Formats: sequence, C-alpha cells, structure tokens
Amino acid sequence: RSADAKVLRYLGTAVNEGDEISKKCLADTGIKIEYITATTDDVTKRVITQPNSFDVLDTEYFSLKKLVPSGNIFALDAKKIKEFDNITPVFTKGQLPNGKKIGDQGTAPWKVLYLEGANSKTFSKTPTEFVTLIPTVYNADTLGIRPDLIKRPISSWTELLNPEFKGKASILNIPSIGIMDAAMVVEASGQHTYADKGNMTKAEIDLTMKIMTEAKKAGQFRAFWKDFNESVNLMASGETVIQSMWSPAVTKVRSMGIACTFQPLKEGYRSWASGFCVSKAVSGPKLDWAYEFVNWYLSGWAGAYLNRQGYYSAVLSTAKANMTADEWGYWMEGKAAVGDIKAPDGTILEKAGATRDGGSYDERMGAVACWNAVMDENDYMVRKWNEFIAA
Amino acid sequence: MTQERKTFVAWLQAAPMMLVFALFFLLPLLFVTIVSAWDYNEYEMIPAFSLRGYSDTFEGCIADLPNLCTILKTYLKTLKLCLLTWVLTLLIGFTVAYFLAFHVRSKTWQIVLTLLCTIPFWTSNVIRMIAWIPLLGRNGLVNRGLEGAGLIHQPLEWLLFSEFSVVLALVHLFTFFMVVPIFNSMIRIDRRLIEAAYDAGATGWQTLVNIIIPLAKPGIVIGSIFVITIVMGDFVTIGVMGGQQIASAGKIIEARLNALQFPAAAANAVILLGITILIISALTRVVDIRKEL
Amino acid sequence: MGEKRPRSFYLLAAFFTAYVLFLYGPMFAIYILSFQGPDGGLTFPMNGVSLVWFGKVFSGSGIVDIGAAFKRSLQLGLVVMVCTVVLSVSAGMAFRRSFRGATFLFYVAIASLIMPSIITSLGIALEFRLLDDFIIKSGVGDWTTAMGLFTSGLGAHLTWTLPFGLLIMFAIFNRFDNRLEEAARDLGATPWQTFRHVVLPIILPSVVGIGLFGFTLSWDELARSSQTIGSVNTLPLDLQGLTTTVTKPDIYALGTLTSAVSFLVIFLALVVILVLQARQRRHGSDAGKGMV
Amino acid sequence: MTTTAAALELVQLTKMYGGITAVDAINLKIPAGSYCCLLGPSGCGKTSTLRMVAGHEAVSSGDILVGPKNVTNLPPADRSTAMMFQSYALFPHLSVIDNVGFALKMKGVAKSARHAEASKLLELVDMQPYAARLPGQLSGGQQQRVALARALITSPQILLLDEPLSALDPFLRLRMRAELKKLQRELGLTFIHVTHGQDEAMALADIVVLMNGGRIEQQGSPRDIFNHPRTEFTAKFIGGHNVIALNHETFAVRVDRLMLKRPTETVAGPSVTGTISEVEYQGTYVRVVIAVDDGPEISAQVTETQFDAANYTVGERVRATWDPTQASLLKTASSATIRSPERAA
Amino acid sequence: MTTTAAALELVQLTKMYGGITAVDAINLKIPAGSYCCLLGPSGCGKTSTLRMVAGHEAVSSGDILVGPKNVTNLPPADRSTAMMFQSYALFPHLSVIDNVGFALKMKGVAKSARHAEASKLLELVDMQPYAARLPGQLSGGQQQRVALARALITSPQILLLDEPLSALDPFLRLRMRAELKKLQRELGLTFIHVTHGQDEAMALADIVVLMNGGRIEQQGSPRDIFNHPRTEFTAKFIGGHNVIALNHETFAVRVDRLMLKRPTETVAGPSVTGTISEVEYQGTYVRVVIAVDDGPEISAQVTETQFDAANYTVGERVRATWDPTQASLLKTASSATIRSPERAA
Ligand SMILES: Nc1ncnc2c1ncn2[C@@H]1O[C@H](COP(=O)(O)OP(=O)(O)OP(=O)(O)O)[C@@H](O)[C@H]1O
Ligand SMILES: Nc1ncnc2c1ncn2[C@@H]1O[C@H](COP(=O)(O)OP(=O)(O)OP(=O)(O)O)[C@@H](O)[C@H]1O
Ligand SMILES: [Mg+2]
Ligand SMILES: [Mg+2]
Repeated sequence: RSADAKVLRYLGTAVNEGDEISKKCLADTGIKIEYITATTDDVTKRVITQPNSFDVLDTEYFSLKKLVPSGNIFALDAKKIKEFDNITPVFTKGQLPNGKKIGDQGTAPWKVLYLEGANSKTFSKTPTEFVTLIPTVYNADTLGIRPDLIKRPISSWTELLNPEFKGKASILNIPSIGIMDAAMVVEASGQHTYADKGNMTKAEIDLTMKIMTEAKKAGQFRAFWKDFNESVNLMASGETVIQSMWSPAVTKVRSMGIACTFQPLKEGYRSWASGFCVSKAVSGPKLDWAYEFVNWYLSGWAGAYLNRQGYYSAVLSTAKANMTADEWGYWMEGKAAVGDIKAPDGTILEKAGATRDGGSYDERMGAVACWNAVMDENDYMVRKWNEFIAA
Repeated sequence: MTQERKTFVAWLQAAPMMLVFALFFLLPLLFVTIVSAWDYNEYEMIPAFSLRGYSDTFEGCIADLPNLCTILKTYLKTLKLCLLTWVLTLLIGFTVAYFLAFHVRSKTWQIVLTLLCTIPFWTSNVIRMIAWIPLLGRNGLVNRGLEGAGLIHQPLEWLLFSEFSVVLALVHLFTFFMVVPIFNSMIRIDRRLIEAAYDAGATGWQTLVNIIIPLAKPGIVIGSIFVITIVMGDFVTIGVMGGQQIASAGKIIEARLNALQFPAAAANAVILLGITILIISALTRVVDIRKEL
Repeated sequence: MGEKRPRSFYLLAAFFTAYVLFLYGPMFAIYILSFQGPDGGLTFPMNGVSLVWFGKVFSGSGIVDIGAAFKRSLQLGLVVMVCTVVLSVSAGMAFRRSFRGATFLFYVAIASLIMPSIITSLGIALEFRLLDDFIIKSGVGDWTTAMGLFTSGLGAHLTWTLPFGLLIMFAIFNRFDNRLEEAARDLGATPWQTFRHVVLPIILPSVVGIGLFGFTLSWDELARSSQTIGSVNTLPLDLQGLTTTVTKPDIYALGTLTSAVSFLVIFLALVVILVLQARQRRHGSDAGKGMV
Repeated sequence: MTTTAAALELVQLTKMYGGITAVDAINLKIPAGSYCCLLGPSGCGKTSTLRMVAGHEAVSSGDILVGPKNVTNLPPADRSTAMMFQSYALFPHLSVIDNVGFALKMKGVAKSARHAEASKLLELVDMQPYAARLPGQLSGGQQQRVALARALITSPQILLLDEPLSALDPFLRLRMRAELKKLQRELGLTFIHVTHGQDEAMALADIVVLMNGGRIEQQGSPRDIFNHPRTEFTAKFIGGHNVIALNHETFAVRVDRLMLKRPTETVAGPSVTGTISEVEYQGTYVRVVIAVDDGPEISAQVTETQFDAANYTVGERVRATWDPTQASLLKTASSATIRSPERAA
Repeated sequence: MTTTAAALELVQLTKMYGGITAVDAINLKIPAGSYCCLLGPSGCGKTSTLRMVAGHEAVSSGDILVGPKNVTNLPPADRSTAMMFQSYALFPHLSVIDNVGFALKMKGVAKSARHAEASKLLELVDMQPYAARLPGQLSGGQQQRVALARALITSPQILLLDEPLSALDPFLRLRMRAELKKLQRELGLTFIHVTHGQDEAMALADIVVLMNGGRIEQQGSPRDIFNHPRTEFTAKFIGGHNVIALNHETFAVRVDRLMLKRPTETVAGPSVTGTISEVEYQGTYVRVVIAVDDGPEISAQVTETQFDAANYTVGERVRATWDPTQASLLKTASSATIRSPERAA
C-alpha cells in the first residue's frame, strides 16, 4: 500500500453499499472505498472473527449487544463528527424532530448509542462522547402485500396468520427479527400484550413460538426468506401474497410491473437502523480518513442518495439541501409527486401524482412499534426457533 | 527397499497433506472443541468450562418422551434427506458412471462428456439456486408446462419449498460426486473379467451384480462418503430449497452461529462430526477401501 | 459386441442424456434470463430481450467489481487445483503402503469433509486472529493481518478439496498393478522416475479429473471462505453478498458467459485432440486404438 | 451334463484390427464331437479366431455357425460356447471355489451343490487345498488351473480353450492333457484348443488346424500332418523335420530318420554334408545340429547309445543321409516362412 | 555391455505369506557366470524365490548374497539384477520400442541411441515390425517376447527370468533358447531361469535346481540329474522315467530303456506285467502306457518302426523288462509325491 493512497476497507451488506457513493466519495475526499460485501450474518461473524480484515464497519444497532463485548470495534469520538449534533433526534433522544416520542421496544438505537468510556464494554444510558455507531440509514418495515391477488384492504398484522392466506404467507428467517414479526401478530390479535417485544421472557417466547408453530404446521407459510432476492422472487412470482418485507424489495417488485404495496398497518412498524463504526485495529492516519469519510457521509450527498432509495438518512438538514423540493416532498413529507420520481440511477420509479406508502417521515417513524433487537433470552429464543423450524 | 525405508518414504509423501490438515483443520478443530466446552451468555462466550453447549442441545430429550426432542427430530429429518439423496445419487451416479466407463469407449469422449457434466458447476451455486424458482415455482415453467399440457389444473405446490425440492436440488448438486469415484473404479476393471462372466452364462444383470458392483465397491463407498458427509452438514441447499422451513443438523449450527453463540454451535458441530464419523466407519467396515489399494 | 452397439447402449445413452438435461435444467433458465431487457428481473417473464447485462459484466461497474472477483477466484481456484493434485497424488502414493498414522490421516481427511464448513471457517479465523495478535504483540509495526486469499483462504479451501482428492486417489489406485512399478524399478528407474514415467502417465486422465474437481470445488466454495478470506472476497462471496440487495440479471449473464467460454475451450481442445489423433494414426501404426 | 456337441463352421471369417488383418478369410469345418487343435506361431491369429467364435470379438466379415445356427451376431451367452482365457481372467474378488462355481451361481444352483461340483473340478486340477484363496495369492500355474476348472464347469456344446496347459508343469500337463481328452470323449463335446505345442496337438487332436499369418496352412489328422507335411512351414512347425533343398526340390525329412555318417563312410541314398555346430543332450536322445555347407542348419536325433558309440564332437564334419521313401516333397516355397500378419494383410 | 557376472548365494532363504511357507529355508550357491534353471511343479516357490532375489518381495528370513555383497535389504536397482516378469508387466502406455528402451531412458540415453539399441533387441525376439504398437495390441506370445527384450536391455550381473519361453511357439522357443544360451555365454552373466519345462532346463542349464514344496529336491548338472535321480519325485518330474517298485525297493527306469515283450516271450532281467491302457502317437515314437497289475501305470517309449512291427493294441497284455544296470535305486519314498506348500509348512 502506498502511503498517499487513502483506502478504506468498508465491510457491510450490499444494501447500503452503492457504487455511486464510493465514486462520489473518491471525487470529494480522495478516499477510495473498497467494499467488502457480505450477508448480514457474515458481516457480524467477520467482526468477531476477522477484526483485521476491515477498517470501517456498517452494521445494525441491534447487533451491537454482541459486537461491543467482543472488543473488536472502536467507539468514535462524537466531537470529531461535525454534524453530530444535527443527527435526527430519533437516534439521540428517541423522538421525532417534532418532539413526539417513538416506540422504544427492542434494541432502540438510543439505548446503545453511547459507551461509558473509549474502551468500555458497557452502554451508557446518558449521552457521552463515545459513540458506538454513527447512523447511516434506517427505516420502518411492515408487511408487503400483493393487492392484486388479495383484493381487499389489509390493515392489521393479524392478516399474516390469517388462514385465508394459507400457503401464501412468509416471514424473514432471522430468528431475532422473525419473532418480532410474530409478536406483532400475537399482540394485534389480542392474545398477549408484551412488556417489550424486543426483550421477551421465556414464557412469552414459548407462547409466541407456539402460535407460530401451529401456523407452520397448518401450512400457513409458503417459505421463509433469508435474502433480498428471495423476498422479491416470492412476491413477484406470486408464491406469497403477504409477507414481511424490506422497502427496496417492494420497490423492486413494483419496478417489475407487479403490484406490490408496503402496507402501513394500524399496529405500527418494526424499525431498524444501521450505522458506521471502525475496527479497533484502525489507528493513525487511517483513523483520520475514517472520520473524514463519516463526516463526508453525513454532509448531505449520501443522505440524499439514500433518501431517494426509500431509506431515511441521519442528518435530515444536509440531505434536504441535496434534494429537489419535489423529491423531498415525495419521499419525506408524504406529498404527491409533482413530476416523475427517479431512482438514483435515473430510472423512473413513480409517475407524477404518486404518493409514498405510509406517508411522511413523521407518520412512519412516529408509528414505530418496536426495533430489531437482541433479547436477553436470546439463547433460549434461538433454541426455540430451531424447534420451530424442526416442527 | 527395506520395509523401514519404504515406510519412511510413504510418510514423507503423506506429510504435506498431513501438514495442511494439521494447520488448517486439526488446530482449528482443537479450538472449536475447546470452545464447545465453554460457557456463554446472550452476548459473549465465557472461557470457563461448561457443558451447556451440549446439554442445551439435548434439552427435553428425556422430558419430552415419548415425543422426540428437537435435536432427535432434526437428526431424523437430516438422516431421511441424507438417505433419500444417497439412494438417488447412487442409482443415478452408478448408471452414469457405468455408461461412461463401459459404453463410451474412447478416452477423449469420456473426458468430453465428463467436462460436459462439470460445466454447470462453474456457474456459481448462488446463481443456480436462484434459478430453481422460475423453474419449479407455483407459476414456474414446470407448472405452466403441466398445466398447458392439461395434466394438472391446480399448480403443484410441492414442487418447490418442500422435501421434494430439497432432495431434487441435492441430487442435482451431488450426483456428480458419485460419478467421479465410481467411474474411476470402473475403468480399472479388466474387460476380460466381464467377457469371462458373460461366457459363464451370466446375464448382463448378473454380471453387474456379481462382477462390476463388487469390483466398483471402493468407488461406491468413496462416492457415498462424499454424498453422506456433505448432505449431513448441508444448510444452504436445505435452507433455500426447503423455504427455510425444513430443519437439518447443519441449519441448527448455522442458526446458533448467526446468533454468535459459538460454544453452542461448536458443540453441535462436534456432535455432528461424531455421528457422521460413526456412519462412515460403518461404511468402511463393509468395504475397507484402503485394503483395496 | 464391438462394432455394433448393444441395445443397452441406447438405453444408457438416453439415461445419460436425461441426466445431462437435468443438470442443465436450471442452467437453461439462466441462459435465457441473461438476455433479459434492461428492466428485466431474475424471474420469468422476459422483459424484452437485450445484451445489456453482458455489458454490465464487462463494464465492472456496480457495487462489487465482478471482474476482479472473477479473477481472484480463478487465481485461487488454480492454486487450489495445483495443490490438490500434488498433495493428493503424493498422499495417494503413500497410502499404497502402510505407514504409521495412515488410519489417522484417513479419518482426519474424512472429518475435514464432514465438519460443517462454517465451523472450520470459524476455527481457521480464530487461529489467524491469535496469530495476528501474536505478531502484533511481538512488535511488528503496521501489521494488519496474516489472513488473505492465499494464506487462510487457500488453507480453508484445501481442507475442503484435499479429502476429495485423497479419496478419489483411492479409487484411482484401486487394484493398480504393482508389477508395473516393480518392473520399472527393476529396469533401474529411481522412485521418482518410476512415478514420472510409469505411474503418472497411467493415472494421468484421472489426475486431470482430480484437478478439475478441485478447481470446481474451490470455485464454488462459500461457507469455508466466509470467515477466512480476509478483506477481498471470492466471486461466490461477492455474489452472495449481492443477494442482500437488488440483484440484477448481470449475474445470470456471468453464468452464461462462464458456460459459453467453457464450451468454447472444450470444443477447441476436442478439435485439437482429434486432429492430433488423426495425425498419429497416419504416422504410427497404433491401429485399433480408437474405440476400444 | 446333458448337452450335446455341435459342429462348428467358419465361413470366410476375417478379423481386422484397424488396418491389420489378424484373421484372413478362413474357412473351416469341425465336425460335432471332435477335438480340434488350432496350432500356429505366436501372433498368427489363433486367439483372435477363438475370441470371435466365443463372441468376445466382433467379426469383421464372414460367418460363424454353431451346428445349423448362424451365431455371428449373437451375444456370448447364446452361442453354446464356453471359453477359457489365455490370461486367466479370474475374478479377483472371488475365492478360488467361487470363481469355479461362478457359472453355476449364475444358473441359480444352490451354494452347497455348486461348491460340491466346483470341488470336484478343483480336485481334477489339483487345486482342492487352495479353494478358499483369492486369485492374487496363487502362483501363475495355479491361476491357470483355476481358470481351466472354471471353463470346464459349464457344459457347453463347444468348449474353447486358449492355451490351457501352457503354464503347467510337465506332471500336470500330462495329467490334464489326458483328463481333457477323456472329458471330451465322455461328454462328446466339440473342443477347440489353441496351443503352439505341436506335441500337445499331436497327442490330443482329432483335427489339427495349422495357422500361419491369419490363414490356414494345413489341416488334417495329426498323423497325416506329421507324415505328409505339404509346405516347408508345416514341416518346420510341426517339428521333428529337417527341410532340405536338394536339386531344386525341397524335402522334409524327419530328424529321427536322418542317419549320421563320418564323411569317410559310404552312403547309399541322398545326402548332405556339413559341420556339427551343436550337440544338445535331451535325456533319451541327443540332438546333433549340423551346419550344412551352403545351406541352413539341420538337426538329427540320435539315440544315446548311438551317440556314445560314435561320440561326435562340435566342429567335426559329418554326412547326413536318409531313405528317399521317408521324405516328403514340399510344395512351392512361397509359404516357407512365417508370414507376419502385416505382410499377410 | 561391460558388466561382469556375479555369483548368487541364498542362505536359509524363507518366504512366508501369512501362515503359508512358500519358500522353506533354502540354501543355494550358484557360481558366477553359470546358467541356472529353477525347475519344479507349479506353486513350488520358484517365482517367490526369484522375486526375493530381485528385491520385489521382502525376505521373511535368511540372506541373499550377490557376489560378496549381502543384498537382502537393498532396493532392486542396487542389486545388479534384472528381471523378466512371468506376467510380462509391460507398461501399457508405452509403445513396444519405448517399453524395451525404458531402462536406457532412465539412464538418460538419448532417444536415437536407445531406439537403436532397442531395435536390435526387438530384432532378436522377432518383434521389429511391432515396434510402434502398444502392448494391448499384441498377442500373448508377442507380449512375452517384448518383455524378454526389455529384460535383456539392461546389463545386469544376474539376469532373472520367470518362464521366459512358456508362451512362445516351438519355432521361437527353440530360437530364443539358443539365443539365451548364446547371450549368456557371450556376456558371461549369471542367468537364473525359472521354468517347468524339464527339456528347457536340460537344454540350457549348467545347474538344474529342482524345487518341490518350497524346498530344493535335488540339484546338479542336467545329465547328472537325468541319469541319477535320487528321489521318486525327481525321477517323475524330470520325465522319461518310470518309477517301479519291486521287491520293497524302488527303481527309476527310463522309458526308452523299457522293452516290451508279449507275455509269451521269455525275458532275462527284472520285469513287470500289465495291460496296455493307452497308445499315444508322438511323431518320432509311440508312447505305450501299461497299467501294471497291482501297481501304477508305467509308460514305454517305442520307436515307430518297432511299434508298427509289434502292433500293440489297447487292452493287450504285455511284459515290460529292463537292464538292471540302467536303473537307479531311489531314496526313501517320503519325497515321492509333490509336496504342497501347506504340507511343507
Ligand atoms: N501373495 C500371496 N499370498 C499367499 N500365498 C501366495 C502368494 N503368492 C504366492 N503364494 C503361494 O506361494 C506358493 C509359491 O508360489 P510361487 O508363485 O513362488 O510358485 P511358482 O513356483 O512360481 O509356481 P508357477 O510355476 O505356478 O508359477 C504357492 O503355493 C502360492 O499359492
Ligand atoms: N487389439 C489389437 N489391436 C491391434 N492388433 C491386434 C490386437 N489384438 C491382436 N492383434 C494382432 O493380431 C494378430 C493376431 O493376434 P492373436 O492374439 O490372435 O494371436 P495368437 O495366435 O493368439 O498369438 P499367441 O500365440 O502369441 O497368443 C497379432 O499380430 C496381434 O499383434
Ligand atoms: Mg493367443
Ligand atoms: Mg511362477
């Protein structure tokens, strides 16, 4: 490696890695981003097993509960993050910019945002200058449906287990996320109210898994999906008509000319968020580049880019400055598009007049019911999940 | 050459492979075994001796009687898939190898046909796996074809995300692992032995059973080892083709691992290793492939 | 027998054809779908017909540089292939005599095959972490990691390909005529010469087979690489990484290209071989060699 | 054993390997129940002929008839023939007794019955103590005996034997020879026996077929062939003859009919003179080789008594003479040499 | 070819296969430059002995000395021996000429030189026209000739030949026999030649070593053995002898020394009476087999003239008589049968 080439190895999932982002970053800062693309599970494992194989990590907040104890990642210094104070209060305070509190079940980002010290392994309940992850993207997930095949309004999570959709439903086969979707169903159908869906007791886990197992045995599920394409294919091919989904996957199905709705539900969304941190092996100039990169990322261009994909970015003000008013209105404010809405690569996503599923940023993020989580009873939950699969 | 020198040379010849295994398998295996006997909590492993990884695995095995506990159910399912796949790959693989070895008479054509069978494997499995859905799905080519032909009126649901599709994909992937060793055993069979058998009045079938199968046994055993070991540990194919709804020994480990519960995953791996080694040594007891060298 | 083919030949040939069609079944879907129009997806129906996805493969744009990953995988595959052939043949020779530890090595090879790949991968990663820590502690400045494509990655792949290589060697040496080696030794050949001039030529086609097998296994390896490959991915890993986001038919185009190039290479090789054989037939009188 | 013998007829039978003609349009009729020996030098096409009859080698052209049936295109099992292979072709994974009993097993004979039958045949070839061994643990001759027993156990109409006795020691060879002949007589089967031992052919055969370069050189009863060789090749191959060219004619004279005289002695009949080049002690007789002046070597077989009396030494000059009535006049010299298949092609 | 011969000495040489003793503590000294034939029935341990000498079979106990050097534990290449294998062991992937030239290639001899040398040897075994063929395209006898040529090309001190002539036809066998002897004489090498042809041994050997059941039964010059067989086994194996028990003593009488008389004729010497059970026409003579009353069969060799004069027929009673000075008295009858290795162990 020649000393003057500024290279950062960026480990993350393909979802957040964009070719345009790395090109723009190189142009703006001279930092060359080398993407290391892996699946969500592999990213986490690599952090544990090969902390030396990456510099910058892009991962989800809920996995911090596992990553921080490994001591393999580096808490960033909030003072060196220029826009830190402008980061949306969703992360820092657990409320919308308008001050409305949002759901805090599960591993909500603000619970794990700060560490007690630079090398501490415990999270701080109050803000400190040691930040675990600088937020990049986040979103509120719900069920995707095929309105053309269902032909009636869907408004509750209970529909996921509705026998009407026997053999045509699907959930995500990541135990900690799948069980949350299940919990949404259980709660919606009034069978149980959880104190914290993201941190169940053993009894709650048993109950939830029992309901799921019955549904599975009854043939409710066509398949469980694990990666983006599986979810797209299931939906697009009509194998399923209702399933838990990611926003870009819905967009993808729609772009194939197939009707698909990311259906807002009355019980609210299950939300997730991811962000940047740095491997503990990074030091010296490399660490400076890492800060430089993070600062660039928050400076607006990248935020706008992410917003245009249907995600939400961390610093709203800088992102807004990089988007047209029409774009901002469509993506963030729930307004009908004035002109055609284009994807970052220029292809037309929505025609003029369309509105975004779920409405504005405030509506969506305000309706978050819980966050992706790692439970205290995680071990027990995984065992039960295996049991569920074996049933 | 004296016996000792021969042994020494043999030892030298085996040493490089031994070294690779020592560095990249035995040592890691040692770590894994050690880790399997560590304690762990929800977030991290704790370097203290504990058999929790093992005991948790067998949770409920006694309590649930007469119902089967998760691990037994999972292993039964895995063994069932393994057995089905083994029988099918063996039948298909043997027939293909037989054709290549005894009916394709020139070496060149044998090589060409072998390559023809290899080419699909050069397109990454990740890609090939995706391609099953447009083929077997509810609205896939097969169902459409059958419907078009008027054979069915409702799409066949069990074509995809079922044990059928799992076994189909496994057979698809691993039959070639049978073909290669069986073929190699078969081309060593002296043609005159087959002539002698025909001459003794043996029918084609009798020759197959009495001469070719016994002489190809080492190849059959080796191919079986390949297929059985891979299927026992598989989680990718079973996962994707089973719609993530079918349990297997490999999937248990994967789920544990993805939850970063390394000790539990390691313990499960050690158990799987033990069980599979048992199956394999039973197999090599039937035919000692090393004696046939 | 002989010139006229028995009926069983046609039955078996039909079976073989069916098997090949089965093998290529999903491939046909891939071949067709790689010609999707610019708006096409990974599944039917076709959304127009175009070559754009082939262009995408060559342009190297996208999140991951497929071309570079392809090259890395190819390099690794070739190195794995060579190592597999050399080590397997060598060990295969060793196994023809009894030596201390033969049974042990045999079972280690089997165990390496059985061990769930992700666990092996994890173990190797752990090992290299300890090694890195050790190196850093012993004061090597600016050390990042010993992990890489040709260290931990190669090792991980070998734990996968070597058991196959070794076991296939067993099938190859199955009832190999020892007298040929005795004859060679008797004629003054050194053990190396015996190997080089007698054993190797006889087993060569099968050894080529092991090489192909090793390459194929390495080329398609996923789980073992996942934790051991260091900071640059192999092709399957990159492809798998891509599955977390919108995947486009360019990966199908890659599959089609791979197959097309393979077919071309094999076809050319076949032509060369047939031409050589024809020449040989004209020159030497090795008659009757053809379809034996 | 209830089979009956069948006649064998070969019509213009030809075998080509690539461009090489190994068997060249031979015609042959062997009556049912006769013992036929195919005799000839190495590479003359004996094995090829036999393998075509057995059905293990495709016929290039011509026909094979077993009895009235044209079997040219039938599989081996449907030809009513059985074969013993030159290279034994024992099944390496089966014990000796299972090798021998293989054909019975194929017929579905129960284990005890087929072991009993196989034991009988092993007894015959003196291999009873080795019944449980694998072929790999046998000596060369032992393997051959097992192969013989295995061929004998089937009861075909025609038994084909490719050099069944070549690896046996003299004891066994004599014994097996007698057994073979007895068996053939008892069963009344047709035997086709490939050998290059002319003594074997003489002792066993009803019909000797002498092949050379893919063609039939001469055929007939042993005595006929021995006493009336028609070509130089026959005379030489059948052994015991000297081929002597005299006055533009070629004669075959039996070695034991050749009388040796000192050059000084007077002789009545035709004679040639030469130098003794070799004296080989042969047990019951002594072979004296004489380098004829301006001619090839000839040899005379002299009884030990005669030899000791005359006491010839190497380098001595002698005259060899014979009774003209005991000599056969040979046909054209065109067939005088062993034709290699290439030249025949 | 500049090598010199070496003597071979075997000391208490033993070979066990599992529990079976194939070679049983044999002691043997073969002087440098002599032609030794190992003779014996199938399975008596000839090949095993030879393979131990060549270094292809580990010695169970005992020593092997080549010249003054103990080679028991040396690899084959360091023993100054070369071997021709009983089953040919030709390299299937090499053409005939490359098979023969293999040893020279190993020595790094240039291609043209080794082809020239190999061609010479192919000429010798009459295989020149087949130089470009692969072994699989040769007949059995042709393969053997190539194997022979291949063994001859190395210039060892001791040449080991395992039945080098058994698959050859009589023409070639005689020619090769003479060539072998000539070669051995010219090169002055030690030859160890395994055979079970007693005629071959007689014609070639300086020393005949007769083996039986893993042990040496008798050794000596051919003439010595033929004229003075010491055991019934030797007498029988060496052929041409009848073993006749008379008055509690056993004699060996040569078949050509046996005179046949009609029972009515008077005889002077010792005699036995029996019935003619077989008459075999043998070319130069007729073999008459007589089933002696209360005894084993014996055979007499009668010249054709004599036979035609007397015109014996099967079933006729005859008396066989001999000159007592021509008979050898045999040792104890313990060795009268072929020992199978099992029993010897
Ligand atoms: N690998 C083996 N395992 C067990 N016994 C064996 C093995 N090889 C040879 N024998 C036995 O050892 C004895 C001697 O065998 P050897 O090959 O030396 O005989 P031979 O004298 O060469 O016989 P032949 O003339 O038939 O070739 C035989 O009885 C044979 O069955
Ligand atoms: N597969 C083959 N390809 C080419 N030529 C062959 C093949 N098999 C045999 N031949 C040739 O055909 C001729 C006849 O061979 P065949 O085996 O019939 O001889 P044979 O009379 O049995 O000789 P032997 O007594 O040596 O066994 C030989 O010249 C041989 O080289
Ligand atoms: Mg032959
Ligand atoms: Mg032998």
